[in-house]
Amino acid sequence: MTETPHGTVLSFPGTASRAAETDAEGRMPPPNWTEIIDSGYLRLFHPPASGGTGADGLTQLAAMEALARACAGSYWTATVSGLLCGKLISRYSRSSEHDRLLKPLISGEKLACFAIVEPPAGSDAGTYNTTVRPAGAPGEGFVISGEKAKITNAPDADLAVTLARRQKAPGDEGHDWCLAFVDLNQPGVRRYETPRMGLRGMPWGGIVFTEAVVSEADVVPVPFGELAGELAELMAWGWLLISVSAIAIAESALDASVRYAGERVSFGRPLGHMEGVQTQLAESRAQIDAARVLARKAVTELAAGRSAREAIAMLKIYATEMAVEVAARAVQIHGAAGVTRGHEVERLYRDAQMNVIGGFTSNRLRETVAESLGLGPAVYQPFDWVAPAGLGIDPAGFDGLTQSAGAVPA
Amino acid sequence: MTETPHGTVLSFPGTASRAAETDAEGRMPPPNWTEIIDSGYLRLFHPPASGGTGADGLTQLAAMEALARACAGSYWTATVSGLLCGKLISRYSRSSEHDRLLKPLISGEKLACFAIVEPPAGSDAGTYNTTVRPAGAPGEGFVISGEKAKITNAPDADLAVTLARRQKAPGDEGHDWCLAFVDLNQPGVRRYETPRMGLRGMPWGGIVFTEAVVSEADVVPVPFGELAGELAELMAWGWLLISVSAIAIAESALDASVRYAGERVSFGRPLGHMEGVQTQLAESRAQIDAARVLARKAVTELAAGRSAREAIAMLKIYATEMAVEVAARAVQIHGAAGVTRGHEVERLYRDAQMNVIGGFTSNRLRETVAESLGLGPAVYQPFDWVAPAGLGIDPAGFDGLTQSAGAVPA
Amino acid sequence: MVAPQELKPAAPGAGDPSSAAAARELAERVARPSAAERDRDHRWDPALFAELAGARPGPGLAGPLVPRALGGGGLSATQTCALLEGLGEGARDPGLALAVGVHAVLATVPLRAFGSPRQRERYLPLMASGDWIGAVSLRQTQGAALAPTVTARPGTPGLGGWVLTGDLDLVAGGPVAHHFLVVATHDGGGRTAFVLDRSTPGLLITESAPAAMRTCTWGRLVLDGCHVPDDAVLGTVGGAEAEVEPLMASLDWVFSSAPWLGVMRALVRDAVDGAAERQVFGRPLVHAQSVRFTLADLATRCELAAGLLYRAAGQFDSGGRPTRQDAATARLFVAAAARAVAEGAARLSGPAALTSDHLIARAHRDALFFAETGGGTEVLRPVIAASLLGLG
Amino acid sequence: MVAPQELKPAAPGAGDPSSAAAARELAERVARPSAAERDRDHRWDPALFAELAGARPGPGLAGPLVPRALGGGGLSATQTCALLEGLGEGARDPGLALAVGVHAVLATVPLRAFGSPRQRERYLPLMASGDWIGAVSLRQTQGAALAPTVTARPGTPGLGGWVLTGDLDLVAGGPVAHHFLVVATHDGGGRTAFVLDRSTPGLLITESAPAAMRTCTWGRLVLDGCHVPDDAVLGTVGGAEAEVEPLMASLDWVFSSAPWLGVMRALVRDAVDGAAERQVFGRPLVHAQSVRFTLADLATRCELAAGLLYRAAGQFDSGGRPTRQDAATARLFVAAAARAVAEGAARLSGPAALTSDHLIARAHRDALFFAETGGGTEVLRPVIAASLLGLG
Repeated sequence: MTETPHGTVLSFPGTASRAAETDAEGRMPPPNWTEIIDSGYLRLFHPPASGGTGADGLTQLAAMEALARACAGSYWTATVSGLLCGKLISRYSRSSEHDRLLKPLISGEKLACFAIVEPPAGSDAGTYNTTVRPAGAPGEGFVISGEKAKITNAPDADLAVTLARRQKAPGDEGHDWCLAFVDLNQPGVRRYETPRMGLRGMPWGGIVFTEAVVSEADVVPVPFGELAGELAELMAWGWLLISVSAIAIAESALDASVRYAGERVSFGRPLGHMEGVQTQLAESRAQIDAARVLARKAVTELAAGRSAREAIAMLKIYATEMAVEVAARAVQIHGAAGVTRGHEVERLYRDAQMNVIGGFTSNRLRETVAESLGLGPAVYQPFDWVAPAGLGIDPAGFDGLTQSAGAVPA
Repeated sequence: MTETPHGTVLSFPGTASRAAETDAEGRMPPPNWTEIIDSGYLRLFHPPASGGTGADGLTQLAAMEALARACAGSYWTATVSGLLCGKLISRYSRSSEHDRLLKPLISGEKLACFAIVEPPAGSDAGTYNTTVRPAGAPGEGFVISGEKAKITNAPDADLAVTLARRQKAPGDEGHDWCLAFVDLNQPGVRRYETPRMGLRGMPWGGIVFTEAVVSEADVVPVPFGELAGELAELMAWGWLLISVSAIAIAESALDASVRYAGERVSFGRPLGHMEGVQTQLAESRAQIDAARVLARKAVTELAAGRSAREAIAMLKIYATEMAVEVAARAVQIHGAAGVTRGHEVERLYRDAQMNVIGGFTSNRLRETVAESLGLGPAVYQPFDWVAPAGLGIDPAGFDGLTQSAGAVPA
Repeated sequence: MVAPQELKPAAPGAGDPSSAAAARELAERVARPSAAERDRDHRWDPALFAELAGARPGPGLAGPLVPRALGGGGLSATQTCALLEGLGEGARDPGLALAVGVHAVLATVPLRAFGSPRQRERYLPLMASGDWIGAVSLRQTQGAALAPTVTARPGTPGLGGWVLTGDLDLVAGGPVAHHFLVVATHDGGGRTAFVLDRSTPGLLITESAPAAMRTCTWGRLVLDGCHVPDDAVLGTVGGAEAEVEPLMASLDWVFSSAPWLGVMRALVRDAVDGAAERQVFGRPLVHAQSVRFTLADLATRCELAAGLLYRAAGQFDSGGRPTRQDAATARLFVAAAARAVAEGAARLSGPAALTSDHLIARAHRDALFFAETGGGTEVLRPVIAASLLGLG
Repeated sequence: MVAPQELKPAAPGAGDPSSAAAARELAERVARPSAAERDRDHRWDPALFAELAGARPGPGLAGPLVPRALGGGGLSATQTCALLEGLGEGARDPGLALAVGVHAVLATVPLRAFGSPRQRERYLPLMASGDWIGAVSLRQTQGAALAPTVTARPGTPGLGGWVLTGDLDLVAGGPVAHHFLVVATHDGGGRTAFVLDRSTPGLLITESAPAAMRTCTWGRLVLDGCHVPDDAVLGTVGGAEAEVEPLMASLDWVFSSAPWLGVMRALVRDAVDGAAERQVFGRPLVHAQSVRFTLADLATRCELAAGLLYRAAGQFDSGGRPTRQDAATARLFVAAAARAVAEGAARLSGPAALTSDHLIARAHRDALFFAETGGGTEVLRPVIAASLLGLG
C-alpha cells in the first residue's frame, strides 16, 4: 500500500517477523540490529565522506517507513542513533573527532541517544540543570552531573549527545550552554529503564550523570539561541522521524484492516462489502496519504539543507494524531481480536500514542505553527478575566437572589 | 466531580488504592472482592425477596460509577456477575433454583460469567455451535459441548450462564435454543485466560465444554426470537454496564487532567491558565455530562422495568467512544508521564478502548438505532455497483487512452 | 419518518410533552407555511407574533415565565424549554423562535428577577400579552465578555437619573420593541442594567441585520446622551456583574438553545426522508450502512443535547441557584450538535435540497450564527474551565 | 496577515507559482470587487468572463488545457491547478471559479481526449478564446452514480444519428453555453457521450439555480426528442463507461477542488486578521492559545489538502493513467477541509462577519454545496474503498 519510493527499497523481513515478540519482551532482539546494519539503513543519512551512502531524501523516507512498518520500536532505536544523533555529531563535533564519534554510529558498532529532557521539565529547556564543569585546571577535561529522563536508547546507548549548562570559569565569556558527547560506559553513569505503553522494542529511560568524565574535545559550547535556531532545525529531523513512525503505524493498521475486511464474514456479510467499514477504510486512506505527501515534501527540503520547520511541525501534529485515529478504527474493525495482547493492531494502537507524546507535543508545535502565521509570540496572561466579565458566579433564579425554594408563583 | 447521586454513595478506597497494582499484575486482588461484598454493592440490583436491597435506579448508577472509578476491571467482574448474570438467572431460571443459583452471586460467595460469544463468531449468534444434548434417557439430565471465548470472568467463575443450541429428541417441538446454567467446577470444563490491552483486573478468556454435565433444572429453552426480544432487553443491562465503565474512566481521566493542570507549570505558565488546555477540559466535561445524563435517564427506565433499548444503544456508542477521546486528551495533557506504565492515565487509556469492543460493537449498535428511526432492517447487497457506474477504472489522460508518454502537446 | 416520541427530550424531568406538542402544532399551522418566504424577504410578521403570543387556551408564547398573577403562563423553566422546542420543531424557523425566546425569556426574566414591584407591574403584564415586545442585544448576553459599548454617567445635578451614551448592534426585536434591556458601564468601573422605553429621548433605532436568522427582526440601538430616570435602573446600581449579567448569560445559553432541539429533530426527520427518497448507485441511500450510521449518530446527538439542556433548565425549577457551568456546557454541546445535524442532513439530502425553501439550507446558515452567539466557544470554554479549575 | 508564500501548495511538483500569482492578481483586480454584489444578485457577468478568458499575455483562463496548436495555453495539469487556485484566492468567489473550471476543464478535456479531429478543431479553439462556452451538468460528473435521466435511441432509419430525451439540472454555464456535454443511456444498456450545440432542435434551456454558488450561471437542460447527427457522439458509441465517465469524474474531483485551495488560504488570512482585531474578555482573540491552535490547525489543513490535490493533478502530467483513487482521495479531503476552514474562520470572526459582503458567509454556504457535488462522500468513499479492497 505504500507509494513506490524512489531508489531501492530496503526490507526488514526478519525484524517484521519478530515484531510481536519484540513488543512482548519489551526489548529489541539482537538479530534486528544485525538486519538493520546489513541493510545499510544507517548509512543512508550521511555523505560518503562520513562513511555514509548519501541517499536522496525520498530514498531516506522510503527506507525509514519500511523499517518503521517492520517494527516501530526498532525503527526508533536505529533512527535516533544513526540519523538524529549522527546529524548532531556531524554538525557540532570537531571534524577531528568524527572518526571516533560518528563512524561507529553509522557502522552500527555503537548506539547513541539524544539526552535533552530532564525529569520534571518536559520541553522547557529553561529549567534544565545538568551541568558540565572543568574537572580541574584548563586542559584537564570536564565532568558532567545531572539527570536526563524519558530518553530513547538511554538504557543501552554507548554515547549520549547531551544538552547541558556550562559552569564557566571567571572571565569565560563563552556560551552558557553546550552539547557534550558523553561516553556512557563509565563509572559516573547510571541508567534506568522506564516502562511504557508502546514502542516497547525501543529502550527508553533515564541517565544519571555523577561527575562523569567528558574530554575537552567532546564539549561544544552552543549559544542558548541555538535552542530555537540551528539546533532546533536539526531537531526538526527528530519530528520527521516521529512523523514517519506514525505514518508507518497507520499504514500497517489500515493494511491489517483491509486484509481483515476482505476475509471476515459477519451476519453473512463480508465486512468489506459493508459501507460502514468502507467509510472507515476510505477516511484512513485519505488521512495517511495526506500525511505522507507532506512528509515527502518536507524530507526533500530537509535533505536539500533547506529549512522545513513549519511544514514538519504541521506534519508532526497531524501525522501523530492521525495515526491514533486510524489505529483506533483498526481496533474497532477487528473487534475483540483488536484488543487481544499479541495481535498486531493491539500493538499498533499502543505504539501510535507514543508518537503524539514523543519529541515536542502537538500543542507545543501548534505554537510554532501559529507563530509562522504571523500571530506573533504567545502572550501569557494569568487567567483572571471571567469573573470581572460577570460570568464568574452562578445566576440568580427566576425570582432573584432571594427567591423562596422552588415553586413558581402562580 | 461526579453528580450528587441519590441515596447513599458507596466508596471503595481500598480497591482504588490497589488499581495500579491490579493492572500490573493482571488480576483482581482478593481484598477488592471482600470490599465489594462488604459494601453491599452486589445486593443493590435485586429485590429483597431475592436477598437484595432493591435500590432505585439512580442509586444503582451512582454505586456502579463509584466502583468503576475505583477500578474498572474490578467493576466489570463484580457487575457482570452480580448484576447481569443475576438478572438473567432471576428472569430465566426456575424460581425453585434461585436459592442455589442466585443467592451465592448476590452474597458474593460465587462468581458468574455470561457465556455467549464463540471463538470466530463475534456477535453473530447464527454461527454459534455450543450444544446441549440429553445425557441419556429423559430425566438423566444433559451434557453440554462447545467453546465460548472472550468471556468476562470465564477463567475464575463458578457458574456460566450459557447460550447454547438444543439437540432435540425426535418429536420435541420446543425451542431450538436454551440458556444453560453450567457449574464450571467439574471435569468437563477447561478454561483459559486471554491476554488483553486493558481492564486487566478483570478475568477474561474462554471456556471449553466437553460433555460437561448440566442438570435438568438448569436448562431453560428460549425461542431464537428471544435473542432479539426479551433476552436482548436483559442484554441492554450489559450495554449499560459498559457505558458506566466508560463514563467512570472518562471522569477519572478528566479528574486527573484537572489536577495536573492545576499543579503543572510549563514555560512559566501554569497549565490551567492556558486556553488550549482549558478547551480540552471543557470539551471533556461536556461530553462526559452528556453521556451521564443519558445514562441516568436509561437506568431510571430500566430499573422501572421499561424498555430503554434505543437509549442504551445510543449511550453505549457515544459513551465508549467518548471515553477513548477523553482519555487520549488526558494522555496529551500529561505528556510523557501519560504513557509511562503505572501512571493512572496510561491505564485509563488502555481500559477505555476495551469498552468500545465489549458487548456489541458500536457499529452493531448503530444498526439497532438506525432501525429504531424507521429505516427498516439493514439491506445487504454485494458491493458491485461502482464499476457499472463508470467509476471502476482509472481515467484516460488528457490525450485519451492512447496518449504518448508525458508531454503536453504545444 | 421519525415519530416525534422517538426523539423526545432525554433528561430526567424532561419537558412537559403536552406544552411541547401544543406549541409544535400551533407553530406548524401558523408559522411553518410562510417560513421560507419570510426568510427570503427578511420579513417580520407582527400578526404572526400576535397569534403565537395570544393563543388561548394554549401555549401563550409571549409570557410563559410571567407569573399568573401578572397575567402570564406561570410555566416552569422545563415547560418553557419544551414550549420553545416545540416552536422550533413546528415552525422550522430558527429566526422566529429566537425572536420569541428573546422577548419571552431574555427580556422578561431579568425584569421578573430584579425588577422593582413597580417595574414588574408596569412591564410584565403587557409583555405577557404580547402587546409590549422587549428587546435585548445579543452582544450583552455574555456579561461583558465582548467589549462594552454603552456608558452611563450621573444625570445633571438636581435632575438626577442617568445619561446613557453609546450604541449596540444585534438587538433582536429592536425595530418592533417597546423597551430595551441595556447594560451600561460607569466611568469609575462597575456596570448597571437599565430598562429603556422606546420613547426615551435621544434613543434611536436603525435597521441593521445579520445575514442569518432573517425571520427575526434586528436593529441597532444608538444612545445619544439619553437621559433616563433613576427608576429605569434594573437591580442595583453597579450590580449588573452580580445580578443581571450572570442571569442573562445562563438564560441565553439555555433558552436560546431550546428551539434548536426542535429544529434538530425536524432536520433528522428530513434527513431520514431524504435518504429514503434519494438513489445513489441505483440503490436507495437508506440501504447504505454508512448512511444508516450517520442517521443513528445524528439522532444520538439530538438525545444527548436534549438531556444536557433539560438538566440545565431544570435547575431553574429547583429553587436553588442554577449552575453556570451546566448552562454553558449545554450551550456548547447543543451548538456543536446543531451544526453537525444541519451538515449531516445536508449531506444526505444532496445539492438539490440547498434552496432556501428547504429547512436544511436555512438551518445550516442559522446554526453557524447560533454557534457564535452566547459568546461562542471562546467564551463558553473558559467559563466551564474556570469553574472546573477554580480559576478565572 | 498570512503572506501567500507561507501557504504555498505543498506537494512535490506543486503548481507553478508564477501562473498562480498571475491568476490571483488578475482575479483580485477584475473579479473580487464585484463578488459580493454579484452573489447577492445571482448575477453572471459576461464581460468579466471574457476578461478572464482573454487576458494576454497572462493566464488565459478559458483554455489552459487546450494545446497551443489549437490556440490554447498548453499548460500542464499542475499549472492549471495552480491557475484555478490563484483564481479562487484572488476572486474570493467560489461560484465564478466553478464556472471557469467547468468550461476550461470539465467541458474541454473530454473533447481533447476523445474528440474526433473534426470535433477538436471545431470546438477547442473557440473554447480556448472564450468565444464559445461549454457546459456540463454536475449530475453527470460522477459516472452514473446518480440515476441517469437522459436516454438515447437510434435516429429514424435513413436519417441516422440519435434521438436524445430527458432532462438535466445543475448545468453549470447552461444559460450562456454554446454547447453541452451530455451522457445518455441506451435502451439495451450502455451509455454514450454526446456534444450538443445549443442550436440543436428540441433542446431547451430553462433557468434553475441552486441557492449556493450564485455567481456561477445555472440552467436546466430539457431534451425533447433532440435529433443529433452521428458526429455528435463523443468517443465510442456505448463507450462512456470506459472513456468519458471515468475521465469526467476524476477531472471534477481534482480541478473543481483547485479553486478551494485558494479560497481556503483567503479564509485563513481573514481568520488571522479577524482574530487580531476582535477582542474577547478584553484581550485580542489572537492572544488566546485556543485561537492560535485553531489557526494552526486550519493552516495545516490547507497544506495537507494542497499536497493531496497536486499529487492527483500531477498524475495527469505523468504520461501514464491517473489513478481514480488518488483523485477521489484528494476530493474527499479537500471538501472536508473547505468546510472545516470556513467554519473555523467564521468562529474566529464572530457573528458580525456573517454578511454576504464577507467571504466567510458565502464560503460557508458554497463549501457545503461543493462537498455534495462530485458525488459527495457517498460516492467518493465507495470508490476509494473499492480500489483498496479490489471489489466494487
